[in-house]
Amino acid sequence: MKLARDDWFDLARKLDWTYGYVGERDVFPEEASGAPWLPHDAWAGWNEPFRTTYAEYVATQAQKEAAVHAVREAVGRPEDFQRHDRRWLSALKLHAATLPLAEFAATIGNLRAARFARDSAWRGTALLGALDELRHTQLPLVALHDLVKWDRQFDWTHRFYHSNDWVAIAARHVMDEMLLAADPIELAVATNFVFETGFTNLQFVGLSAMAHDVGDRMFETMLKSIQTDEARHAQIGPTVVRTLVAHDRARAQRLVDKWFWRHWLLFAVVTGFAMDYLTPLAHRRSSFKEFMQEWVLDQFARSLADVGLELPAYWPTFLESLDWYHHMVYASAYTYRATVWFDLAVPGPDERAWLRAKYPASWDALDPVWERVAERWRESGPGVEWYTHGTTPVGFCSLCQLVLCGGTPARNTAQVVDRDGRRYIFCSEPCRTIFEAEPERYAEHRDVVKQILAGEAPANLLELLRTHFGLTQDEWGKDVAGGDYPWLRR
Amino acid sequence: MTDGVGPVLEASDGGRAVVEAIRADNTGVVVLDRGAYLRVLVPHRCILRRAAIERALGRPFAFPSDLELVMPAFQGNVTITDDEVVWAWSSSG
Amino acid sequence: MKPAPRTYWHLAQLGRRPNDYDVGSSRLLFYPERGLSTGAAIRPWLRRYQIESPLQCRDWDAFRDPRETTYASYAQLQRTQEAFVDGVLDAADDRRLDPAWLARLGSILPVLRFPCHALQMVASYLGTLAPGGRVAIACAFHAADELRRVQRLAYRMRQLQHVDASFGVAARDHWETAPAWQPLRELIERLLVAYDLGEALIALHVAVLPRFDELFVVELAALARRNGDDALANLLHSLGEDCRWHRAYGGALVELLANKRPENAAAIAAWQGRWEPLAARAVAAAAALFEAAP
Amino acid sequence: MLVPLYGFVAGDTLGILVLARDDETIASVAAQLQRAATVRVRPRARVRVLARGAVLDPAATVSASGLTALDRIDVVAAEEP
Repeated sequence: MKLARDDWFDLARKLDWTYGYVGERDVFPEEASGAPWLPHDAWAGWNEPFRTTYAEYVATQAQKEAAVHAVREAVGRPEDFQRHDRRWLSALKLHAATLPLAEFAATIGNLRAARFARDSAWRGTALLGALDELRHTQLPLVALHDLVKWDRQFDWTHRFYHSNDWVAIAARHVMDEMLLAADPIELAVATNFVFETGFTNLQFVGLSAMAHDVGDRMFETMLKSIQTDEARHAQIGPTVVRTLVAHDRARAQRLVDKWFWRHWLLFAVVTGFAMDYLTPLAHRRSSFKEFMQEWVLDQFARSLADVGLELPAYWPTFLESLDWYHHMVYASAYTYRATVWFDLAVPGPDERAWLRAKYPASWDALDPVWERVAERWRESGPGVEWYTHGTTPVGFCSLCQLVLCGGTPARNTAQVVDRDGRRYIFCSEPCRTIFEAEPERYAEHRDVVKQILAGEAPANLLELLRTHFGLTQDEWGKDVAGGDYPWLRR
Repeated sequence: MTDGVGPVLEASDGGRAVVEAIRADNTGVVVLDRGAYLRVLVPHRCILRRAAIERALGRPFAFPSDLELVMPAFQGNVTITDDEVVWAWSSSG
Repeated sequence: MKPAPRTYWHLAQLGRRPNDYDVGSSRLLFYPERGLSTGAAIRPWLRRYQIESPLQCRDWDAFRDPRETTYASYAQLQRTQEAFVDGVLDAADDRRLDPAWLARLGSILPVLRFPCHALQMVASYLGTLAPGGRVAIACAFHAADELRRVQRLAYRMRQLQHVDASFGVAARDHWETAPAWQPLRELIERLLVAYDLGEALIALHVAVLPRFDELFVVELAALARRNGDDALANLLHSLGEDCRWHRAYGGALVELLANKRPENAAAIAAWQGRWEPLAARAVAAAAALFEAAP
Repeated sequence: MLVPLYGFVAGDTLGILVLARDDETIASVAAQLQRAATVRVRPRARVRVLARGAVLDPAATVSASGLTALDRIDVVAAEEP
């Protein structure tokens, strides 16, 4: 007799028992299971709304894999990628490097939850999450592998997290804390609640919509398929947050505040660059800010209210930074492009007009930087990369490890702080607040500047990116057009 | 729509059939066409019945697996049984 | 300029064209060699149970899953297995089963969900603690196989409840109090808190699984067959395929580690000496449940 | 002795690191910073240097101005407040 899922599934979901030979705290120690430590009774009502059996899981996932495989067979050869605009390929390289090994760190984090989460149903859901994240590791690694021989920058798809590139240092700083070191409670807040219901939608659904418009079917299919997994296992989030709010509301709020800000900075770089600068203008449907409005402001803010939490105290700062932050970082990165593994582009007059229309509050203050960059290219002529490239090392935030791009060109919000005989610099007030809430987590980390001052990394920029960041000349980022833009010739 | 809930669907035949089924059983349905995806928003509560989507598609449709294949995201808290999917907020916002 | 590479940086030394398993499973972890960028409550845990485990290996990625399981191949393989099991279970006519068999099976099958869930937890633990990505991947699939086992036991349990409403309703109580289960429960609870990487690995793969699976998969299947319960026998046969792979990858891993350092072999022997008698005693006690069976 | 300073040039998009000599004048440090930012910000003829909210004397040396390692200094247009 065939059974409906609702008829039998509870018999497989609820399998905690009362331990007789060891203590509950021995099986679920706080350092591995998370704070606050509560007896199982507090978690016994844990309920995953998006229920999937193992049989359904493997059937659905095999179908998804087959669908992606079919698209890969049709349009996944190197020559199919070569047809794309070089800017779009840069967006692909940025995504490809930052995601796959981070997804594997998520496998590790979810496996910890599959062992130490406090209810059996939660552990089972986390386990399927761990498998999902493995899929998101292997899919891009395999799909992009053959591109390495055509374009060495694609080697960073795997190498990025093994490198000392400054972006990798910043990315590891987030991913280590969020995934490799997190207990199941913090993992559920940071990834399932904040990351997967807000920001990954932005990257995976928003960017897949752009891939659709660009005509990159391979990337579109891969991103969308990955996000269908996230939509399922993200449902761990709200149910954990509700229990956390009921027992330790302040901790719930602090975790949400921390992770929202940390993710915002990361996605401003990864998604912000792709949407507002690396997607060819003709294929842009919405700006990064508009996607943020749809996916993060509307959707996430409502989810927060639903679990009984407040918007973070820094919300006005965040709203303001929507007009500035990723633009500040992009202009900075453009003029330090040899320190990264993908190419960058100067926005031309049409793009700047589009950016002005999309960002009326900030663009007039940002535009002079691009005027200056264009002026330098005109002076040197095409091909002279170093004439529009910085030569001095830059500062990095002691929390987010990203460049000091907070605030506006007129008023950078970086602040130097002395504590316990050491000096730190923060790009923004939220980064400082997060650091000061848990200094024991962050105080030991040495950013690139500290490594340079300690003599562990060279102060000479060219030497730094060669020997420390591990970039070779044929890999490091260049201007996508070598400075040879039609609008520059006049 | 400040209190809107509902799925985000890929713009495929499957996704469009889900939209049709939601339109059949809900009022005030708004569908935003974003090219690669369709965002469905219904005020407060959105229901999707298996029977309705099977009518729209003309073939069996299993929850949640067949839905998962065409749904990269959604807004609201979801509850899934063998026969229906409901998106809703647990509090008024 | 150097000649164009043909593969990712870390696979250049492979000496052959990498397959999907090579590409998708190699050097996926970056933290064991660098340490974590931030402090966290888990740091001392990792130090004690992973970094300072008596079991050491310089290159955990030297491990190779004999089945070369990738996500794609796993989903495809298990989809086929699950479709087979669906066919077997959905076709079962359980009203024909002997009530005496149902009464006996009711004290075994529903209870098994608890230790199998614990095995899922232990495999997950080894996955999160393993210092090599390939080992972590094998453990993740292993844990998922145990989830499969739990769910199929639950499914079968519910099917039999439709014939006999009392089937297994006291399973948790049995697990916590029935004398025949207590040595196994003690073993499983102690296994859950065996946190040292090497100890957990050896206890699970060398001491517990071979004995546990022999009794609750192979022997239970034979017993089911003798009692006309072909559905259960065929289900267990399919679950036995998973167990055979667990033995294969676990064996390959233990062999690799034993051969890497003489100290490893000694540590492995010590853990074997501790866990094998416990496991043997636990499984022998549970086997009494079988002897009374028709 | 070298004194590393975080420098911010008005109109620029990021903070940069300059290695100033302790006997170097503030005017010279400002020039160094403007050169470092020149790909993004056109150098100004007349600037003021601020640290901890105060205007520094361009003729004073780094050490006489009380600057220590990893202080923040800002280079702004002279006519700005």
